[in-house]
Parts: sequence; structure tokens; C-alpha cells
Amino acid sequence: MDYIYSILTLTGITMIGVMGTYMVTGLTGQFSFGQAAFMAVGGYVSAMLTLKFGLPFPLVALVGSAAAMLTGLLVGMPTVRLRRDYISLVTFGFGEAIISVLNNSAQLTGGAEGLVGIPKRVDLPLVIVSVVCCLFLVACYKNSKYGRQCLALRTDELAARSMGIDVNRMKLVTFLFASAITGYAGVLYAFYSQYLEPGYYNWTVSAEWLIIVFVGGINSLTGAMVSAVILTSLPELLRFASAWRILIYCIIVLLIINFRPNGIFGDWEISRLWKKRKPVQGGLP
Amino acid sequence: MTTSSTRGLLQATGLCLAFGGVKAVEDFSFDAKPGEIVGIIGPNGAGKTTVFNLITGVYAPDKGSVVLDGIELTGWRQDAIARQGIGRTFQNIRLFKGLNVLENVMTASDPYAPYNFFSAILALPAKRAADRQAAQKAREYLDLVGLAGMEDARPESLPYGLQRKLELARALAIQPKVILLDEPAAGLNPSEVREFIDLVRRLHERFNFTIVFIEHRMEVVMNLSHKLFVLSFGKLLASGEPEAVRRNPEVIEAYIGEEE
Amino acid sequence: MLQNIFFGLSLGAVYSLVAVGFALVFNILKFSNFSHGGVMSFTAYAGYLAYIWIFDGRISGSVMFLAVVLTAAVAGAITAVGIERVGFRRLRRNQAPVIYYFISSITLGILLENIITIFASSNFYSYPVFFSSKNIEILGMSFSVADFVTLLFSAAALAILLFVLYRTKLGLAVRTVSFDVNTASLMGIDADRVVMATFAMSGALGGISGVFLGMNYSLYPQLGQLVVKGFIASVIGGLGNITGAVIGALLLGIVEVALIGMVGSGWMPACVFVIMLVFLLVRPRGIAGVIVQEKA
Amino acid sequence: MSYLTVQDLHVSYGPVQALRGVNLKVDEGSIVSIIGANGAGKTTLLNTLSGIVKPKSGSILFSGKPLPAKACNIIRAGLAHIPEGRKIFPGFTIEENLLAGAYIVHDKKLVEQRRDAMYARFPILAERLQQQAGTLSGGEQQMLAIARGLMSDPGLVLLDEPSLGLAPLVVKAVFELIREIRDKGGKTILLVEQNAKKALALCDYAYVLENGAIVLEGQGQELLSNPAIRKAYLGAE
Amino acid sequence: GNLQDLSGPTSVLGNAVTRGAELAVEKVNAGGGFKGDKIKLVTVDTKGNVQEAIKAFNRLIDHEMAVAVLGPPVSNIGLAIAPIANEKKIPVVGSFIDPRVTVQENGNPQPSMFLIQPTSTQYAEIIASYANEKLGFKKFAVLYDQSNAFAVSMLKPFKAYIEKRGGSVVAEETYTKSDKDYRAQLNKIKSAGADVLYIPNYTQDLVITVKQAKQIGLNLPMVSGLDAAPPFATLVGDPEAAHNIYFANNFSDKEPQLTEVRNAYKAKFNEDPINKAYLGYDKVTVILKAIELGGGASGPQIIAGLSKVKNVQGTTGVLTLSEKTHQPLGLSMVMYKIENGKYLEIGRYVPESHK
Ligand SMILES: Nc1ncnc2c1ncn2[C@@H]1O[C@H](COP(=O)(O)OP(=O)(O)OP(=O)(O)O)[C@@H](O)[C@H]1O
Ligand SMILES: Nc1ncnc2c1ncn2[C@@H]1O[C@H](COP(=O)(O)OP(=O)(O)OP(=O)(O)O)[C@@H](O)[C@H]1O
Ligand SMILES: [Mg+2]
Ligand SMILES: [Mg+2]
Repeated sequence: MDYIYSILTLTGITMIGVMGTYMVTGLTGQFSFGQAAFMAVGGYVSAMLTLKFGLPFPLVALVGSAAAMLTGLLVGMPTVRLRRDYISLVTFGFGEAIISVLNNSAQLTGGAEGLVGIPKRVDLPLVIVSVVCCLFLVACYKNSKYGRQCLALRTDELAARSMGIDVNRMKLVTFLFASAITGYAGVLYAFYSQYLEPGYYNWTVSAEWLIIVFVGGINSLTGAMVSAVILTSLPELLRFASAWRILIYCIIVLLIINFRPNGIFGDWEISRLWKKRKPVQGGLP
Repeated sequence: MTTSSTRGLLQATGLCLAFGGVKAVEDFSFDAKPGEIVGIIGPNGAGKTTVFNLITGVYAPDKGSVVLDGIELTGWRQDAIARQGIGRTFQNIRLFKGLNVLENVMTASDPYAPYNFFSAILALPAKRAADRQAAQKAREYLDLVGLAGMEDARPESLPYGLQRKLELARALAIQPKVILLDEPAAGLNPSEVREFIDLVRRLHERFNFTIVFIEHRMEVVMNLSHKLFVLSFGKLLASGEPEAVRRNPEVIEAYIGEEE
Repeated sequence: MLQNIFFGLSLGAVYSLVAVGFALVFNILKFSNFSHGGVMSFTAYAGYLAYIWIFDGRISGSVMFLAVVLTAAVAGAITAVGIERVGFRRLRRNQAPVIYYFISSITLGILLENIITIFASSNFYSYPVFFSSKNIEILGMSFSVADFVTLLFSAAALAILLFVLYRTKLGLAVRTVSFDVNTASLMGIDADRVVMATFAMSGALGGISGVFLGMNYSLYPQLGQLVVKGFIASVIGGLGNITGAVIGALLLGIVEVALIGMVGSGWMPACVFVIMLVFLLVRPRGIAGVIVQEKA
Repeated sequence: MSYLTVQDLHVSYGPVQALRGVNLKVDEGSIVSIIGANGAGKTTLLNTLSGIVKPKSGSILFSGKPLPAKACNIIRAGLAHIPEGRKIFPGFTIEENLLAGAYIVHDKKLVEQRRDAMYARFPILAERLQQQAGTLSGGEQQMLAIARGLMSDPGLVLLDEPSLGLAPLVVKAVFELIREIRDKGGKTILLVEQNAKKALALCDYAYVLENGAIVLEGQGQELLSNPAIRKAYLGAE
Repeated sequence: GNLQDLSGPTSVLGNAVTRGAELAVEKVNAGGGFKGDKIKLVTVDTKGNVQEAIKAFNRLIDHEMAVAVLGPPVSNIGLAIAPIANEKKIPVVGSFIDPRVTVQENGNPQPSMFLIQPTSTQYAEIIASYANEKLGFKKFAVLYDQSNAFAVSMLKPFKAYIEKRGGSVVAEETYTKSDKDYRAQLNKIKSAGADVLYIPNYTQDLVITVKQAKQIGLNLPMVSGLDAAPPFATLVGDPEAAHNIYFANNFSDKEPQLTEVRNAYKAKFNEDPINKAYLGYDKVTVILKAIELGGGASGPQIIAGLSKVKNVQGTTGVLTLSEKTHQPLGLSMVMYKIENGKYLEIGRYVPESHK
């Protein structure tokens, strides 16, 4: 049972992380190649506050996400003005920079050897509640004026500007929100695994999240979430294949990308199911 | 500051812009009074689209100024200018592909939607009410241009003519004081052109805004405009009453050509 | 100081070999081809296999080196063409947005890396010593032969590529395809073949880089992750501009070495990040990039 | 034997049926025009002829032989397609665009000759040689697209709304050019135009496409005087 | 159970441990099993990634019903799974040398974590002591991978020991995983006036280090960890570069207890084993011994047994696990010197302070 629980818990945490990637990449079409770094910020800040000052979990969770958001502000302010590939480069560099800072501040963070002794505060129910809450927030965001403006500027910034949309501000707001959510995922991870190490947050994790978002369908939050579940549990299901499992995993991903060019879900959202019935309700996803 | 109807609602004075060596617009001035329909014509590459880009802030002019309703807009950011009340359509259609038809129009009111971040992510009643209202408004605009019933379609799946109309609806929805149309009738066949002229007339009657349009189809130009400006090589070649301009020999030589 | 610049240059030379192969695909299909890393490690091993199975004992020294490089280049070309087939051809048919190519390429990179891990990771391997390991002393600085060869190869690769791209018909075709595949085929250009040729060229470069990486840094499955340096260089260089990529790579090498000298390697990535950011804010199109201005 | 024969052509985009059984013939050395409302499938038809869109069923014979499968081979067989919406290569200069158009021509002299002829025909292009094509004005781009398409000296030219966005004077010039390449060069032309009046006046034969099917065909002049056509496509009251 | 990184950056090590362990298990099973019962080795992959390791470890316990787990040679994963192992009372026998894996901050042992190799402290002290006391070096330079927990954990105790002994670290240079050119660092070291260079890094990095040191004409003697063990010198391929290097290994190639395993390994995998393979073999041996001592094959029993392991002859030495630290006691290391690409064995060495 614990095995299943641990998979579910970590999947849930990944889902929250992926929400951040979804917002930045799916909504505004920017390419976040260092999203995992925000997870690191959230995790480390909250864990260190607990270890050094013994602050309670809800408070550090809040501060952790806020810290991630603040870093998001630092990175986001300059980057929103750049073009897509430059953004991926900058976010990538940011991810590497965070890792190097963590490695370098060994007195504070434990450096490469990692940070131990974090109390366990997170369990499956909390993660489930968190996933539901974050999903609600993100879905509402997508479905609000913010989401619409983001999608508009994703296809055509110039036209979006001509509609009066403040493109840079919109990108920044989304980036910040995404950073905070990802930071929260980091908090959950820290207090679940009780151990943090900088090496975990490198660009391959961010790349994996991107893969998840695309496999699910760049236009669909539902898709991103479903594919987060599938792709994080797939390697577990494939354990019987031992060394070959990552190979099989890659092949499955490739097949999906090749044969479902819009991802598994295209732009379908689960909310369509009930929207059809109550057409005016417009509120929720 | 003057807002009197004689001074013009939209006023561009001495606009200049050069791209490297190419002087795209050179000392071009024009004005449009409230409720006036102004046409801009001229040979290809004369700088007409560039004038629109200067007015809407896509480019900043090297020299000259743009004033809307007494407010100097020169050097403003594109989105700020749009919020001041200048809407536009594009020569090459630019719709938002990730959104459906209704949402495309809704983006026009989103920058002003009266709710904040927190009501958005929590879907508070204020947000829902505001969105409902915005959708309602957007439907009205779609109705107006004849796109009713297509709210859920993807813009890229619409035929070209309807895409043009959607772009128009989207520009209308920002409730502009001035609307700029860049070759709105391109790609329409003659009977569609007729419908289009009627549509513009109707819209103009209803909103009574100022329209500035660029067009090569003479039937549109002659039918719609109250006043014409002719650009050639970035400079003003002629201006005035449509009929007079049409008969201007310089204009005929540079642009229209002899009638068959 | 001079010595450090030279270290930077020779490191940059290695990066630039990587970056050129990377930028080539970027140039034509407009996406960051992370599978290039996989190709590099793959061919590094292929070169090694050729060495132990075929060449060992028959030839040695620089002849051996050339033989290994050649094998690796061919292997790289074949691998890259294969990658194009399984990873990108269908996407191109479907006219998928470039972002999908990017995702596909990351996945392919992981795939290749894991194939190597499965077959080769129970032990360490390394190339034989190709060149005399004597150092050459000039002006009180010491250089190794390998450094020179690396510099030579990246200069040659750049020159050949520039010639092909800007002076040949194939080059015209490549650049044409890079705008729009359909319109290119309306010019009578066989887009599939052009893309294949591009991948073959990029793969061959990947093969050459693979051998250099293996020679300098010994063989391990993650060798290809150095592709990120190519990524940085070619983006900084100006989105697929080949010359820019090379300049970017050399600069990256020099900056890294200089920063190690000044702030130590620990802070280096953080400083590189800040420098990159400032650079891009000042010059948002990279070193040699041209922005096709958006025109409404 | 006609130069181009299309029989029972069906094309669809996913669930959308764009062409449903189109039949048409183009004789060598003639100008044939296709008119039809927005979304009738005109562009789709041309795209299918040049191999960009794959037909679901139907046959296309080009000078007696079935069309090759790949677009590039179709072009090599002597067909040129000047696509809707210009599709010039935005990052290339004008000169490079023209060279790309002459990709299948191997004689350098010939290429230069034709290029100079194009500059003579569209002087404004000659003034802007080194400008990135993406920054040209809409009309300039259209001229460039036409010039580029003619660089390969094709036997059959497909033109998709060539007059779109051109000033009246230039529209005239373009129609003249079309007549001229037929008369002097002996080329065959398949023309899609919204400017139906001009197109019908120019062409030898015309087809009316509606909802993916040919609903009417006939001599240009004949259609021009057809009241139904006048009402639907010529904007007559 | 066997928790190893079969993929990911440390896969070479994980694979070697796995193969060693397989040999041990096969041998036991071929001999009729352990006390008549066949033992089964279930290997799961961690991708060298902590999150994966947590899942994999849970799977071993929960799904595969493992009673004892061979840990990976990576301390980070050891640290991450320690809380779970403690809670589940499933012993993990590993070669994670970070002492924090086996001993909690308050000084008590991590109940379920056991180490069969010197800790980084012991290890680094052995090397430091040898370099300082035997070889007489006083001024040390270090170059290490700052992003690598192993290298970092080998550094701190080394420095502490040297400084306590009146030596000094005159240059401390770092690099990170993605760096491949250390010449700038080595150049700084060259001018720092050190007697010797300490390089506690992974094999791939050592190869680069010695090659580049030679290139820039840095010919200091070097001391390193067991990553300089074969095939390191062959990998360097340049006898002049692989020269004047001292390092400590867990065992000597000449020691008789290795022969059998080495031959079996060669026969099965057609390659020379690297030292992690012997450690894998020993982990199985130790666990089996513990089952005997603890009186049963359940987690708690094995844990009890492990604390009693005494004088078990493994391939890498004679193992006695301390009850207080769950670390091996008094393990000596075999010192080697590489000269002109050749390994010279110097013999086992135990520092005074460890006796
Ligand atoms: N971004 C730019 N960079 C360089 N030149 C430009 C740019 N934008 C426009 N031009 C040049 O400026 C001139 C005016 O272009 P503009 O698009 O305004 O013409 P236009 O009057 O709209 O023509 P058309 O009727 O053909 O659309 C053209 O010669 C064009 O090549
Ligand atoms: N790529 C596509 N995907 C889906 N549907 C398409 C696509 N291209 C065209 N269609 C549809 O096929 C039909 C025919 O389109 P086509 O572009 O051929 O019309 P057209 O006659 O050229 O119109 P226009 O005069 O506007 O250029 C239209 O209903 C259009 O919506
Ligand atoms: Mg224009
Ligand atoms: Mg069309």
C-alpha cells in the first residue's frame, strides 16, 4: 500500500509542478526550461525556515511559495520582453544558476550533500487536497480574462496589443502565478521526502514537465493533468522491463507525439462535459 | 486642447518614418473629424499600412505627432493607444487561433474587465457576472457582423470572408472612437464587396465612430469615403472629395490608371 | 591571462563543434534539437567500437584518429537521418508547430542516452591516445596537439558549412526550406531530401564532436549532455545563425574560464546567467541574429 | 488531348469536405479561370494540383501523364503555383527569393536573364533588391510572388488571386502580364480570381466552383453575360 | 532487494554493484541456497534520482516484499530513503559513505541503515593521514566536484584532519558536473605552491584532471579516492599523465579472497570487475550473515543481526559493524601508487588515530 501511496503522492506533487509549466508554456507560449528551479526555491526556503527557526508548516508553505514567486519576479521582469527561444535559454540558465547557488551555500543548504532532517509534514491526503485546490485555481485562471488574454498573446502578440492587452504584464502575472504554484510543489516535496539535494532540480526535470504538457495537449489543462498521471506512473508500471523501461517510456511518448499531433487531448477540456448542459454557467473550467 | 468637431478627432501631423534607407512615410498629415469616413489610397508600398502602424504605435514615428481627441499619443505603447479608443484590423488577418470565435471578441473587453486576480482564480461571483456580461456583449457584436451562431467555431476553420468579419467584430468590441481598417475588402468577390459596404454603413450609423480605411477596390473607396487621402512614395499626393480625387490626373497616373 | 584566454578558446572550440551541429538544425527547422546530444554520445561509442573491432592493431596515431573520426561522422550522419525519420518526418507531414519537434528531440535524446546506458554502462571506456601527448610551448604557454586539432576542426567545419549554405544550391534549398516547407516544394525543392541532408550534415558534425568529447573527456553515456553548451551558444549566437553560434561558443568558453578564474567555478553558472541576461537585454537578437521585423 | 485533366477529384481536411468530385480540363495555351465564393474550394483545388494537398480520390493527368506524387516533382514537370497569400520567404532578400524560384533551373546565365526581365517588369522590386522580403508592403510582396513563380519558366501556371491587395494600376499590369505570358510564351494558365469581371473577360474558358463542386462552366464571355453569374459574382443588381 | 541506479549518471557504479550481488546470490543458490532456501535478488532502478529512489524503495518493501535491501553507492539516495527504512524496519546495507546516512545528527545510529565500507570520514582521514604522515606532505591543494555529494563529503573530513595535523590547504578549487575543462583551476593550483593535489572525484573526472594537469605542466603528486582504481590508468591511456598518484582502495587485487569472484565475474560478463562489484558481492554476504545472527529473515531480525556482524570475511576486507554507528570498524584500506600508468601496491594502511 505504501508503495502505491508513495507513487500517488509524488505524482500529485508532479501534477502541481506541471501546472506551472502548463501555465507558462500552455497559456502564454513561453518556454520554461527551468521551472524545476522554482520548486527548488520553494522547497529550500520552507525547509530551511523550519530547520533554523522551527516555524510551523502552513506558514513556511506560504513563505516558500512567496519566495518562489519573488524569484519569479526577478527572472520574469527581464525575460517577458524576450522572444521564445531566448526565454528558454534564460530560464534554463536560471535553473542552473539556482543549483549552483545551492551547491555553493553549503553552510546554509548543505550543498551537494543535501539537506537532511526535514520533518515529515506531508502525506497523501494533503497532497490530494492540494492538487484539487491548485487545479481549481489554475482552471479558474485559464477561464478568466487572464487566461483569455494569455491565449490571445500566445498566438499573436501584435494583434493582442492592438486589442489593448498589456502583453508584458500579462506574461509576468502568469509567470509569477506559475512560479508560486511550482514553489508550492517544492514545499510539498521537501516535507514529504524529508531530504533535499540541489542536483534533483536540473533541467531534465523541467524538460520532463514540458514533455508531459505536450503529450497531454498543449491547449488542454485536463490533458496536462492526465498525462502527468500517466507519464509519472508509466515508469513504475514498466518496472518489469528493468533497464529497458525508460526506452519503452520514450517510445510511447514518441508515438503519442507522432500520432496524436495535438497531444492526447487536443484542446478538449473536461469542463465541456458539464458546460454543454448548462451553457450559461461560464464560471468554472 | 481642442476637441471641437472642426479640429478633427484623430489628427496626424508631419509623420515621418524611414526604414534604413527607405523613407516609408514622409511628412504625412491628415485628420479625421468625429463620425467621418476617411479613405487612404495609394500605390503599393506607398506607406499606407505604415501610417496605420504609426497611429497605433506599432512603430514610433521619427518625426510628427498623433493626437486623438486632444490627447497626444505619440510614443505611447501600442496597448495603451488601443485602450484610448483606436481599434484596427490587419491587412493579413490576425486572429487568435487558440481561442474560439466568441473568446476572440471577448478579449476586447478583457483589459477592462472589472475584477482582479483573486476573484479570477477563485471564480468569485463578481468575476462570473462580469464574464457573463462580457460574453453577452461579444455575442451582440458577432450578431451585428453576421456571425451569430458561430461562437464555438475555431477562427482558422472559418472561410476567409468570415474571418475578415470576425476581425471587424473584434475591433468593434473595444468600443473605439476611431477604427482603422486595412484593406478590409481584399479577397471578397464583387457581391461580397457590396454586402461589406452595406455592413460598414450600418455600423457607422449605429456607432457613429470615425472610420479610416485603406483600400484598393475603387467601388469601396468611392462608395464609403467622405474624404480621401492619396499617398505615393510616402508623401501626400492629393486629398479631398472622392470624386475630385478620382479625376485628379496625378492620381490617375500614379494609381488608378486610365479607365477602360 | 593570455594562457587563460587560450584555455577558453580551446574549450570554446569544443563547444563550437557541438554548437555548429546544433545550430544547423536550428537554422532549418527552427527548433532546439536536443537529440544532437544523443547523437554525440552514440557516435562517440560507435567510434570506439570501430577502434577496438576494426582499427586496433592495424593503424595508429593520427591515421587512426582520422579513421575513427570518419567512422564516427558516418555513424552520426546515419543516426541523425534515422532520428529525422522516426522523430520528425511525421511531424513535418502534419505541419506540427515547431515546439513539438523540440519535445520529440528531447525524448529522442533521452532514448539514445538510455540505449547506450543499457549496452555500455557496466564499465568505463576511453579512446587510445591519438596524438603525441607532448606539449608545445609558445610564449610561455603550453598547448596540446589535441587543442590545435580541435580548433582546426571547428574552423574547418564552420568554413565548409558556410560555403555549403551560402554558395551552393543545396544551401539555398536548405535556407528556403527553413522558412516554409510547402512553399519550398513549390520551388521544386524536395524538402524531405533537404531536411535529410541537413540532418546528415548535423549528424556528421555530431559524430566529429563525439570523438573529440570522447578523446578529451573519456566515454560515458551522459557525454552528450554537453549539448546544452551548444544550445546556449547557438541561442546567444542568434537563433541558428551558424557564424553566431561559433562566436557564441568561443565566447562562452572564454567567459567560463575567465569566471572560474575570477569568482571560482561554484558561482560560475550564476554569473553566466546574469551575463547572459544582461547581454540579451542589451541585444535581444543575439550576436548575429537578424530579426525579421513584425509587420502588421 | 487537353494539357491538364482533372477527373472526379475529392479532397477533405479531416471531416471537412473541401472538394467533392471536381472535373475540369485545361487546353494547352489557354487561360482558364475559376471563380467562386469564399470557401468554395478554389485554393484547395490549386493546392491539390501542385501536390501540397493530397487528394482523397480522383485522377489528375498533366500532359497525358499522371502527376508525380511529390510537390517538388510536379514543379519539375513544368508546373508553377503562385500561392494564395504570397508566401514569399520573409527572411530572404528579393534577389534570393527570385533565385529560390529558379531553383530547378541549372543554367546560371538563364537565371540572371530571367531575373533581370522580372526587374524590368516590376521596377519597384528592383529598387528594393536587398530589402528583406518580409518587410515589403503587401502589394510588393504580391509582385514578388508572381515574379518568383515565373522564374522557372513553367508550362502551366497556377495563379491564386494574383491581384489581391494590388493597386488598380498594378492589377491591370498583372492581367496584361498574364495575357502576355500566354500569347508570347505560349504558356497555359489556370487562374483563380475574386475580380471575376476581369478574370472572365480575360479567359478563354471558365468554371464556377461552389461548395467544392463545379456548378457551371463555359466560355468567359458567355459566363460574363449569364445573369445568375452577374448577380452572384459580379455584384450586379 | 537491490536498489541501484541502472540508468542515470552513476549507472556504471550501480550496474557493477548489481552484477557483484548477482554473482553472490547465484553462488549461494547454486550451493543449495541459504539454509536450504533459495534467495532472490530483485533489482529496481533509481535512475540516480532521489524521487525515483523513494518510489523504487517503497516498491521493494511493499510490492516485492524485500526483507533487506542493498543500497546504492550514492549517499543522497541513502539519505532520502533512511526515514522510510527506519519506519518500515527494513535494513539497507549500502556503500553510501556520507556518515549522516548511518548516524543521525543527535549521534544515534539510523536504526535501519548500515554501511560496509569506510565512511567518508574514515576514508578521507586514511588518505589524509597517509599523505601527511607517510608521505610527509604539508601543503595541500584540492580540486573537487562541488555538485557531487561524494566529492564534497570526502573533502570536509580531509581538510579537518590536515588542519588538525598542522598541514594547510593552500588552494581549494571546484568545478561542477557540467564542466569539462579544469585547466583554469589547475593553473591556479599550479601557482599556489602546494606539495600535493587531493582529488576525491569520480573516475571520469579524474581522467580529465590528470590529462589536463599534464597539459598545463602541473606535475604535483596527487592523492585520490578509490575512483583511481583500475581501469582508471587504462582510461587515461597516457602513462606520463597517470603518474605519481596515490589512492586508497578497499582491497588489493592480489588478495586471495577476490580471485574467485573476479574469475566468476569475468566468465559471466566478459569484463574485469570494478571495485563496486566486490562491494555488491559483500553486501549479500553481510546480509546473509546477519540473517544467521539475527535468527530469521525478517526486517527487524536482520537489523538485529547486522549490528552483531563481526569479523566477516568479505572480498573487500574483514567486516565488523559497529552497533553505535552501523559503520564498519577499523577497516583498513589498501594504499596504491600509480607510476607511469602502472599500479603499485603499497599495502594496507590504518592511521594511528583509527587504531
Ligand atoms: N519593417 C520594415 N522594414 C523595412 N521596410 C519596410 C518595413 N515596413 C514597411 N517597409 C517599406 O515601407 C514601404 C511602405 O510599406 P507599407 O506596408 O506601408 O505600404 P502600403 O502602402 O501599405 O502598400 P500595400 O498597398 O501594398 O499594402 C514599403 O516600401 C515597404 O517595403
Ligand atoms: N487547412 C484546412 N483545414 C481545414 N479546413 C480547411 C483548410 N483549408 C481550407 N479549409 C476549408 O476548406 C474549404 C475550402 O477552402 P479554400 O481555401 O479552398 O476556399 P477558397 O475557394 O480558396 O476561398 P477564398 O476565396 O476565401 O480563398 C473552406 O470551407 C475552408 O474552411
Ligand atoms: Mg498595406
Ligand atoms: Mg483561396
